[in-house]
Amino acid sequence: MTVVLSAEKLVKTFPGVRALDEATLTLTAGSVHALLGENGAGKSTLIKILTGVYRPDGGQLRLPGPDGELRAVQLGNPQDAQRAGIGVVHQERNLIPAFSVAENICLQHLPRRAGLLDRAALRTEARRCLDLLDLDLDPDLPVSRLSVAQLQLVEIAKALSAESTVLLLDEPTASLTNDEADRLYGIVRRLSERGHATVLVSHKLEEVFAVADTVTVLRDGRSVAEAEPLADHSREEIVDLMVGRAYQQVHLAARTVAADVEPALALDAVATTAGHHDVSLAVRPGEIVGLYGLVGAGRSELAKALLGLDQITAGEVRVHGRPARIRDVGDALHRYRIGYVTENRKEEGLFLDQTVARNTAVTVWRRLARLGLVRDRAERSLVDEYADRLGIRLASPDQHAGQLSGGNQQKVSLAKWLAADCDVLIIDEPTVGIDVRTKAAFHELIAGLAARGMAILLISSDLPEMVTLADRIAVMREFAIVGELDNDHDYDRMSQSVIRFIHDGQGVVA
Amino acid sequence: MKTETAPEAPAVPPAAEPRPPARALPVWANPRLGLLIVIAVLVVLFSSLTPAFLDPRLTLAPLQADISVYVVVGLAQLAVLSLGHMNMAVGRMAALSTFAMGLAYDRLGVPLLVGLLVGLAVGAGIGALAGLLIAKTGVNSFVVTLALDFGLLGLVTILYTWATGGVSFAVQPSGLSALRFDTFADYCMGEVCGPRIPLVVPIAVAAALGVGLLFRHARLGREILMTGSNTVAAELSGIPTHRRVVAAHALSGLLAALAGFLLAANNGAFSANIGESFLLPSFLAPVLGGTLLAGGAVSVLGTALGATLTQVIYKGLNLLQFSLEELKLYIGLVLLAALSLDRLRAVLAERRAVSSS
Amino acid sequence: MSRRMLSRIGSGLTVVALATTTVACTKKSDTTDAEAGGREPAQVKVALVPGGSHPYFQPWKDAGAKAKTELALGDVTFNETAGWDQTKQNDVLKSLAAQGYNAFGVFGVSPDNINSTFEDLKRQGFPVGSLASCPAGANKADFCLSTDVEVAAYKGAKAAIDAMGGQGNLVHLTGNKVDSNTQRRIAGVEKAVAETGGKVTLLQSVTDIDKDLQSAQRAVADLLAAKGRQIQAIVNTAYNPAVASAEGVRQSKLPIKVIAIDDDPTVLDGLRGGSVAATVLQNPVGQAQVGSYALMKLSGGCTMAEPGVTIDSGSFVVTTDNLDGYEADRTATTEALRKKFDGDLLKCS
Amino acid sequence: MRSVIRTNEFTLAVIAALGFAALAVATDFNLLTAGTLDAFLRFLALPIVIGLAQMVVLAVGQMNLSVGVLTGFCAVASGWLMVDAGLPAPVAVLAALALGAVVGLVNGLLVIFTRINGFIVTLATMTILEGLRYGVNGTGTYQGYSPGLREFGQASVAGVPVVFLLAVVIAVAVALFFRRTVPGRHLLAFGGNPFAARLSGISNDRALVLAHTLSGLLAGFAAVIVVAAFGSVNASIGDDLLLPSFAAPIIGGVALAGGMISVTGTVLAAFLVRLVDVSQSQFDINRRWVDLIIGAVVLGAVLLGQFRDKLSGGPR
Repeated sequence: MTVVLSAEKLVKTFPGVRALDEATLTLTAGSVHALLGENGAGKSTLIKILTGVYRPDGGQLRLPGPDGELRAVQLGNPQDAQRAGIGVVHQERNLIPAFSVAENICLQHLPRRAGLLDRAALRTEARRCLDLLDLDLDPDLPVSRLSVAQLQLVEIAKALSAESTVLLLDEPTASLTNDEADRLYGIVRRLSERGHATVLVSHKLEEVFAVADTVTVLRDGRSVAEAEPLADHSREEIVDLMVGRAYQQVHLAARTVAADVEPALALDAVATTAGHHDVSLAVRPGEIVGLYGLVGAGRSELAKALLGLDQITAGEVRVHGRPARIRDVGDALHRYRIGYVTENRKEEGLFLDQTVARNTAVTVWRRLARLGLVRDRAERSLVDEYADRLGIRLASPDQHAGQLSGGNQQKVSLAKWLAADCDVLIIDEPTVGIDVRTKAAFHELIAGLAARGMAILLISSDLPEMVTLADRIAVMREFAIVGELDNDHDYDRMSQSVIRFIHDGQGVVA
Repeated sequence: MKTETAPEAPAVPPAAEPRPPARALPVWANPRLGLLIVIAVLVVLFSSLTPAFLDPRLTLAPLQADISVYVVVGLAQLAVLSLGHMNMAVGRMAALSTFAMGLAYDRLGVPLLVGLLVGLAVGAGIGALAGLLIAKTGVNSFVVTLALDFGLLGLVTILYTWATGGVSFAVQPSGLSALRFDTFADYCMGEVCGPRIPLVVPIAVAAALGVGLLFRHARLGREILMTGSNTVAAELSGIPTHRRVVAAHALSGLLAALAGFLLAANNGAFSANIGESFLLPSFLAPVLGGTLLAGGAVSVLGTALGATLTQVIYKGLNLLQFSLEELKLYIGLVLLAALSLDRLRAVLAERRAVSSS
Repeated sequence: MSRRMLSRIGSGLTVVALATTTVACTKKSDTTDAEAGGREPAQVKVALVPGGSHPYFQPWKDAGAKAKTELALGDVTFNETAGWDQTKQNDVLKSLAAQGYNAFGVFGVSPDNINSTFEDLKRQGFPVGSLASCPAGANKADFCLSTDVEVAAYKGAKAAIDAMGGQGNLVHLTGNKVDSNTQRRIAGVEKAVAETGGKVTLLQSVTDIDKDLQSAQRAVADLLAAKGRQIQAIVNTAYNPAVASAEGVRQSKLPIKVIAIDDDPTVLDGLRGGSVAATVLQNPVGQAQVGSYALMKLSGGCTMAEPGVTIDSGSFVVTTDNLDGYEADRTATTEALRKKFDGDLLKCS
Repeated sequence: MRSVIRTNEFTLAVIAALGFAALAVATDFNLLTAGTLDAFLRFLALPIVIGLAQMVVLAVGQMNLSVGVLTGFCAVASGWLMVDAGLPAPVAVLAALALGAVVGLVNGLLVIFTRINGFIVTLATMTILEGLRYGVNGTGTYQGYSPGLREFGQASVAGVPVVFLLAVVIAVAVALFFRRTVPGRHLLAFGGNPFAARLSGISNDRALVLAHTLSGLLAGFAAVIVVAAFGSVNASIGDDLLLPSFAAPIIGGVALAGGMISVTGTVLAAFLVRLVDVSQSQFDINRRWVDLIIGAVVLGAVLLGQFRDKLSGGPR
């Protein structure tokens, strides 16, 4: 098998931390290579070195020359990497909204003729890249009109436009539905059949096992497994490699919820301006109700409607038995004690340029204030308390939230709701982009909150997580609840029932 | 906080993530201190070049009065910079408010304080209107306040023509001339008199302290900052962001009105041209003081120092008798130098913080 | 926390700064204003301060320098950095006072506000002359030596009416509408038009076009486009409209007589070239020379016989006929003005 | 077709056409006479070019507060070259353009080297330029320079002033630059998503410098129009240009955040503002009402755009 990229003993040091410590990655033509590791294990750093964003402090990168012999190369900037045939799809969207599909695909090397943009060549080139993906898209369409899945595919087309032999995909399915993800991986497989080498970075191990053939596992900047065939490992072994200790499935304390208790939050045939209809749900104190569904099924939208961001047009919402009219988030929080932990912590959950203290206390200033003034000491003791309870690792409460790691950020975004003393907590995708170990801690945390009497509505696309945590699972499809199941924590049986609900009727959901 | 209801902290294994350095910057890295040093250097430079710079009656007292005006002007801009917004109509808001004050003194003969309050209310009202337009329509604050500026430019002169037939009210409410001419040195207790500080200075100091308190400790101010930092997150944290936007703009209008009043007191007349020269200084003071245009963070002390710096430069160059073109040239160059120095300091501080961890 | 420490340092330094100004703690009785008078000419330092940069004031520079040597004054300075901003002008005046200038000839940026500035200067014992413009209402300066703008505008309008042959439509172009001087100019033009008994109509008074040349040019072009053929003459009482209308009329080739203002080289060129029918001159040189002289006398102990008196510094209509002789007229007027001060305006013991 | 009707440009074009027709009728078709139309278009040239000068920096999410004063400075400088230095007109014209571009370049370099917001940088350079503009000739006015240049400024082709045609050519060139040239696309890409642009090999610094230089160059063109068409220049030129420079692109639908421009919209918006201006002199309206009206038009145009976006479910 031909090696198309060999990264040997890469070292990269940042002030105070050794992000890569002699990490090694070898890619062969036609392989789908999984790059796994916990958050902070060095995956992003490695990708940034491969794409010319960072320069390594040690080790070398070797790529095949024209004769096929591997030669050491220096990638000074992203363009060098592209010229060397390494294409990348970053986690963040990197398209220009006002530009056409064709221009976005060819942005790195816009074809010109007589000094002007050569539109014909542009279209031809874009067509070629789209054809590689068997994608039927109008190259002249502005990307602002595309769906999320289409955007992702355009990103891949863009990465391929530079005649890439190596394609790096960083969490490509984070915002895709299962069907869309399947389609994407179909394309990845076809690309590998044509000899492209693909590196897949994903937290979704199910996907990894379904698509990849070889694997490199990073831990603390070192490669603890190097280009091993994935088939040789079980899921558990891989997790062990990533975590570095025998990983055990968390066993959460069993909770019993009295059925006759008045629900903390009850929805009765609710319809909203966001498009929901016939939504009935009840969450009792101490209960975790899962709200499962595909991306776009209307789950986060329901949460936002409950917070007053959309209007409720029919049906009734009751909080602790009394009809509730929630006009805005302030109402939800201060009158009804409903909190919402958002799925987009960076965009919607946190104030990245503010201190952790303010991020935590933002919901309780009303309570902390005396004569409209907030005492710093009260705020600080609040932060200390929650940092302690949630295990947030802080240098100081005055640290900016943006400086924290992903897991700690998620905890801060949860902390403000705990501080606000909520009875009902809607938690939206709590563990997206969070590594296995922190994920387990989060599950314990959520179960612990329920055990303390909080009513929790858990929104998640992660079925194993749902089966682990929820007492009941409501399934949402096309902005309506299509079924509800009591969870017996048997993954196979539960997942089958859930999937049946989801694909009931028309089958595929857009 | 009912700690007894808290669940036990779950055992969370330590995360193996790179931890960014804590923010422990050296003292010199503080932008306020840098400004203070620049001001001190300039004061020493100017007073050695022209001793008249230290003349307490003719230079220092008027300088303090000018600084007072421009500190409040800077704060008026800072109030919306906290949101990451701009108020292009800051001068015209001041003009409209001082018109209201003048009208109140002239037609109703109200006492000084009442007229001031009327003007402040008008300023807050017009600011709130701008805020409301921005919050309701989601249109960029620059555009809304620019359009408002155009509109008020016409309105203010139309109003003055209607009310006075000229550009200013001929009225002098009692107490205005004291604000204008007197310093505390004119008020004595027995043999002991106050310092030679104009009477307008405490008004500006009070405004600065009030705004500082608001943004540092008050819930309202903090919520405005959070709205500026991340509007969506603020809204989802239960902050009524629309009302905070309105409040910040109303505060901006209120402070613009106060600045207009201080200027009217310094000039001795309520006239249409008040506020014409507010726009650029209103940005310079906060920006020199380290307030970003991006929102989410403000520095009141920095704004006060920024206003001081610009006025010291202006006063010093004025005393050195530069001709018009040299004056403009040097003001621009000194500003660029001050801004670049501040940048250099920030870069050095960042480097130092990284390497010391 | 270094932040807290810093805020302490900051407040500490502020206190120190405030304290330094406290050092010279004074009592109310100490602040009685210094008495004007008793200064020798060599001790008199005159500051001539226009409202901002404007061609009209440029003769002040030379006239001031000349007054300095002729009268053996301590110093005469010319400072145009006020930039048409009353606040800045006040600041400039205070700066000049701090540098030892002790007699002021000021063109107030805002005629409506300038009285409070004059009072301010007089409180400090400085003689003050309001030059080239009088405050609105009662004059609080020692004297006002200025063109009577109403008379000048009247003369300009008269010249225009003459140039257009005594009948037709007249347009008046001027500056800031909400300015008492502009109002007086409009009154002067209206008076001249009224005297024709309906033979001449004042078609329009266009205001607010003196701020910048391009606006004036645009306004003139639009005016000519809209009403060019109805207009027989344009009288200007501001600089930029004068430049713009001379050029605009020349370009449009319409038979319109343009009456300009002042004797800036561009205006004189227009007069010679025929695009300007006449111009109304004022007497900036006389204002600066006689103003400096009066200020010197006031510093020396004289007082005004009638404080706040207004003296017309003269205005002259210049056409191609008297283009060569007008300077002599102006010098004569200046000499007469000075005599008038010596004769009955000043009271010297 | 529907997508055309939905655009901001279409709305503006309709309003402009209706406004023009209404004004023509209201003035008994005086507006359509050669002289009036000539003045209308001649003085439309400057707002178009100055609006474009602001638009090119808005394209990368920056602002240039110095455009107006820079125009004045270049105009006075070229006046000095012709009158005081006695150089021929073509040299003066080229010098004005070069001067504009150089000052723009300096603005751009200052922005990238100091990393200070362009708004603040150009605010400082504006003050400096004010000093320079005055320093050239004090309060004096340059007039009577190169007859050839002034003839060029006065000339018309088929009743359309040449300077207006020049402005249109400049507008077409700017449009072409942004639509059809690679650097133009790079600027827009940078304005739309700086990080993505950088990953695609577009130098952020180069885009910023290019945008500011272009803005300066266009200010230089504006100066040439002033010098040629209006026949006299002095240090007051440019004081009245800053706000119109923002009004045109903003009414024209250019996003302040960058990444989205509209040359047609900017031109149409300048046309609209000019229409307000002309009706002021046609009907002898107090100039102060004009400011009020322009303020209302700016706000109205933006609100209309917002409303239309909501209706068509376009960009958030």
